[in-house]
Amino acid sequence: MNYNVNEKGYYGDFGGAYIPEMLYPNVEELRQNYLRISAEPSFKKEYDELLKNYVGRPTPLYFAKRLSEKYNTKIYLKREDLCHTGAHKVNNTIGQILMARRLGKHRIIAETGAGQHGVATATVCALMGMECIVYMGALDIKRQAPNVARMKMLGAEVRPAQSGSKTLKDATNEAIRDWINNPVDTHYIIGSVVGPHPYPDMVARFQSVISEETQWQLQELEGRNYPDYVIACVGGGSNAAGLYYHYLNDERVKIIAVEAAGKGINSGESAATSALGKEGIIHGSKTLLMQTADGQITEPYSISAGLDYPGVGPMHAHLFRTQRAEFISIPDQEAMDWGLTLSQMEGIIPAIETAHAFAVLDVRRFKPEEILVFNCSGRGDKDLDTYIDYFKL
Amino acid sequence: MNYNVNEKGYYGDFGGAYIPEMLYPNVEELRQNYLRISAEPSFKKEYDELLKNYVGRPTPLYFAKRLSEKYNTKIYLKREDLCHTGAHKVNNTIGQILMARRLGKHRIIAETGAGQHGVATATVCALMGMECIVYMGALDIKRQAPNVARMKMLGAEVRPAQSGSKTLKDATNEAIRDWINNPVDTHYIIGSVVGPHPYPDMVARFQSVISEETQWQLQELEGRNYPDYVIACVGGGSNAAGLYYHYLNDERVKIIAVEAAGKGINSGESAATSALGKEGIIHGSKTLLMQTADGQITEPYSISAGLDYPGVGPMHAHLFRTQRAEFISIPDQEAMDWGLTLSQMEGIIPAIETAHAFAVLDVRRFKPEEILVFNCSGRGDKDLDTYIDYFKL
Amino acid sequence: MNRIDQKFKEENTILSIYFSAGHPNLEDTVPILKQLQAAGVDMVEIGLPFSDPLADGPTIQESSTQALRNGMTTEKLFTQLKGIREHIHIPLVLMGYYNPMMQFGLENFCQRCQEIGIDGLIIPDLPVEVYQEESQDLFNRYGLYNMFLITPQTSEERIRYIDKVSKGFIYMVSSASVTGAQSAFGDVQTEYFQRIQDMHLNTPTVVGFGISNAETYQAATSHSRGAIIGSAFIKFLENEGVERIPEFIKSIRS
Amino acid sequence: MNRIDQKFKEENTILSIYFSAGHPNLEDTVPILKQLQAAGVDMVEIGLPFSDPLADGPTIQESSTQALRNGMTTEKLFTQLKGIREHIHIPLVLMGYYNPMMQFGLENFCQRCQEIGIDGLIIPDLPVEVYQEESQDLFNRYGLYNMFLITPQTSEERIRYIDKVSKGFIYMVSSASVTGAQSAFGDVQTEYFQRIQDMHLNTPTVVGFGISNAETYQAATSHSRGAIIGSAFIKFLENEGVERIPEFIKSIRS
Ligand SMILES: Cc1ncc(COP(=O)(O)O)c(C=O)c1O
Ligand SMILES: Cc1ncc(COP(=O)(O)O)c(C=O)c1O
Repeated sequence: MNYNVNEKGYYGDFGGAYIPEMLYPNVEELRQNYLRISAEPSFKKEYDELLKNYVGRPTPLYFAKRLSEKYNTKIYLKREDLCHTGAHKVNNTIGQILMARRLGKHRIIAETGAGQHGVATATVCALMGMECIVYMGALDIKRQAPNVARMKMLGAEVRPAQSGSKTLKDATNEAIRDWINNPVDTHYIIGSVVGPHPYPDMVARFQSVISEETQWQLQELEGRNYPDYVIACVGGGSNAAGLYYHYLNDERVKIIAVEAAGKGINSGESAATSALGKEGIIHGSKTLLMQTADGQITEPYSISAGLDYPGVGPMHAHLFRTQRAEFISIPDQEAMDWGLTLSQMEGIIPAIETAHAFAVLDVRRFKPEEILVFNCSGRGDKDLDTYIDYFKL
Repeated sequence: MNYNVNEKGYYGDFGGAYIPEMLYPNVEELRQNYLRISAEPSFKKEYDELLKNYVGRPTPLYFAKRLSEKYNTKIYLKREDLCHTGAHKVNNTIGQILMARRLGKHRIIAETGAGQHGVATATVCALMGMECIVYMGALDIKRQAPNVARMKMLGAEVRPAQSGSKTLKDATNEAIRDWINNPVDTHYIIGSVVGPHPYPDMVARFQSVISEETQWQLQELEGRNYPDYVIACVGGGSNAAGLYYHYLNDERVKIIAVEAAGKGINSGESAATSALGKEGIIHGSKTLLMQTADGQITEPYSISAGLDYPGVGPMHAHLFRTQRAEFISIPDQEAMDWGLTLSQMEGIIPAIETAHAFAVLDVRRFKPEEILVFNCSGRGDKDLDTYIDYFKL
Repeated sequence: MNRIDQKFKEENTILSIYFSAGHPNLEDTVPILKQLQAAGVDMVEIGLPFSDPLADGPTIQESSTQALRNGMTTEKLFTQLKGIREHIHIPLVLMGYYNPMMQFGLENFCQRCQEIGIDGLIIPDLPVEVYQEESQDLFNRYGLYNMFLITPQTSEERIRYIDKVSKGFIYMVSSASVTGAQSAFGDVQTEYFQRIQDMHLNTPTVVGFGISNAETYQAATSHSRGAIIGSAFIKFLENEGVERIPEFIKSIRS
Repeated sequence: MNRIDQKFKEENTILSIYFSAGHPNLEDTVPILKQLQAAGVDMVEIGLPFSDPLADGPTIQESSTQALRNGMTTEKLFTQLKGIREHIHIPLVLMGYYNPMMQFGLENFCQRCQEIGIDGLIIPDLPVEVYQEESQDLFNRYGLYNMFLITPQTSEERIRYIDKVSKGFIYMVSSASVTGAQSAFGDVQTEYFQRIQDMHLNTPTVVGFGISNAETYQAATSHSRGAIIGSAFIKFLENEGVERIPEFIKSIRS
């Protein structure tokens, strides 16, 4: 089976572009040009150079010695937390800003939940001297003050989304509305492998640098370019898509996707889309999403703002349905404990999103010779307040 | 002239080891072994691997296009802000923890002001599974809550220094006292090129990876391995020492050191040691320091906690006295403004310490063909509260 | 003949009103419909509320959210509309997002529409290509027209294509802007209206978004076959109540 | 003959007291000295306060900080001590950190010491090697002894070297610990005292750090020529005042 997107923008049953006509010209322009532009030598050169000289790529593939000893298996961390701005998100925003420039756009909009994607977008806009407006739920603005400040430092305007529950989902709606209202000069930088085709594929390709590097790094370190497992947390799914990308069709590599169970799958406060979601349409894409019987999208819950999204990207819906990937959901408490464990065993304070992935070590057994690559998608500095509160530090 | 340390531990008139007899065995053990150990192939291998796979080295040498255009000269940023934990400090703590292990120590102490060195120390201790105690002024503990939380997340004990003005100077005194009280099993990881010989030289060598990389990176980018200027902020002076190191005796390269003028050199609230200091002894080293006529060490002031130190390392005292380096002091306000400028022009929010260095662009003229390398010593996330307050973000 | 086609045959200028079902009060749907018909409105779009109405402006969003809070559901709406054709003879269009329809079961949804006597659907997030592939046959089978939008950015080629696929009318979005009232149209919009008029499409066009008063209604209908009022009507409803609907309609057609 | 040598010739067991000049009150220096001599103390170390006394424990640190707050300076101390030899005949040692002396001007400092009749110096952050290179000649010229510390970690080789360089006495730090009172010595310390005693050094040794009462004084002086009391005396001063010094001394020698 082929797990990449097909020509029509679908991963199996999922994907597509369920968008209002007002967005058609923009999305269509992107669809018709994204592959061509990103294949241009001048684009690749600029993208690669920025990833190297600005973002700090390649990020290390770090062998976690103490963790490996404790769990008696070979644990590698792909260190996206070392990217400029502190998470994998910037791989995508660098790509999209270059895309936007080549499409002649000079105004950028984005949505953000925890603020990581907002910061990554504000960053590349500053770098290119482009106007930047970030939509963020009014509630999230209050909860994530430091990232709001970072965006403002970077010269971005942060616009509160006042509708609905005033969180990520609503910020995304507002960003889409802005794009509808500004169809000519504006590019919308979506922050994950969600949204209408070609976004999921485009974002996955920009993030695929993660597995591309992993391949040669593993070759250097282990003498073979693939691991036994790739393991990542899934909010929308972009860091996971990046780590899986070059292994999607390599059946030697097992894929584990980790979702946020929040207070427990059956608690009513969860973000475990694969367990709780049904097929539907969210933000322009047919995928799995959490919704009422009536098709209203439900508010998800997770202690980590970046996993607090009611859907997953269509690639992940497909990986789930075809059982190519195993989906595991991890409650708040285990994730938080892993935040502490990783800090104290490896000196790496992970984002709470990232911490979810590691909890797999407690629920699955691995063999001593098996090679596991975890995506260390982001650093935990943005989550310090949450950690402080939770652990009474 | 040779600007490196001499065999007796002096840089010209400065340096030495003015230590109580209680510290003699420890400092002497270090002095006798640091060069031998750090030259061992197994040490070099472990150090280099950790720098690469854990810290994320080499850090990029980033050509700041927009800034270069604005100032009509060639501006490169050495991106130490991308190091794991967010500043150059970790280059040193990685080296020292490996040194400590080879000396058979299993308890680590450190002092910290802003918390960056404390975090970098707590990080390597977690990595090695070693006990870690960080001394921090009781006042700084209150001012720098997030870094305190990071250290605790990493499993370190943060001990408040209650003496004196309860800031960095006093934390250093407390750390020294701890070392006196624990002469056998403990290694003291000093965070800058200060303290008794061999610390200034050892720390400078560990930080010298900065200029080592700069050499080959410039060769790749500009076809010659040296710039016209190396420019860095100086608190104790470790990031500056790292950037200058391989250019110290290369007179083609001009050296600029930037100190914190605080509220102005003559305001009584300043940390501009070169302008205000006199020769004396601080923390075991003969150097320039700010003191009363009576030889009492004065409390410095800077808005940036990392430059808020009343002395400079002996290497810098020597560079100043011999006029090998030009010393410039930059007041709080200009530094803060540069924090914003760098954020909005290059998408890089610098530490306030780092921001001081860039203000040189406003006070010196450079030619279009001249190559400037600035040390981007750390990221500004730790300073967000200060930025928020200052700019009312 | 579909009531929509019938209406465009009978009337030269169509006034159509949009409201969110279940707003301001859960049981207002039928009373509003009766008032609208009595006031001489030619067609009604009944909004099926959705949690995430990303193509709508603030007024419609809020009415949608309020309707959901009031307890509106797809099933509830169908129950309210059961037997509506005993009183209401003007064309009725359901306007809603694709997801709630999918969850209801698309075929089931169409069947219920047919039973009630719904004439057509407007589904903003169902683009024409997907429609053709996924739902055209089904809608046809249940006699439901599906209306498409065009905007100032829609290319001529695409307009022609949409015209070919369309039945009933083409919903001509007045400006590149989510719905929301404005008090007058500018030159850009007038030129756009003129441009479309000059294309002499087969399907009648109805202007929507930004029609709020007699002036904008006038401007829109001088270049098209009709106009749809949404936000302005919803605001009126909120402030003045269902009883005073005739006054609103009179103010538009005055 | 230097008063220190004289004293060690006269007395078998030396009791020496340390206090920070200018603490508890700025003008206490001379009254304290008089009380100490009257109480039969053999030698006094006068602490020159320093802002950053990194070899001292909390009690001495605080007394030092308080003394600075009270206005104590090097010049002030010399002024207070001017003419002191009219009243005080026991050896007087100045104990202070190197930086204030450097700032005063090292030669100037020595000269003033000589004028006053100071017998020696203890400078914790002036290691023996640096002393030999930078200040030995100068100190000799002004008749000032410089006393060095040894600790339980000091190697035998180094102790021998220090013994060779030393005049007056060797300050034997009782344990690897900054000054601060403790109520009794343990086995480790006793072994250390014994080890040093068995080395039969040329220079007499005096134990300091952790002497607080008759018991620790006893223990220390059974293996050495004397003991220095610092923190315990400073605490007593703070709590009981200058007038009651004789009681403190009596409690030690009882
Ligand atoms: C560090 C980190 N990891 C993971 C995520 C989840 O996003 P995605 O699933 O697109 O990787 C986020 C989102 O903010 C994040 O900041
Ligand atoms: C980012 C950064 N730059 C500079 C400094 C100053 O230290 P040094 O002069 O040793 O580089 C610090 C100290 O905390 C720092 O955190």
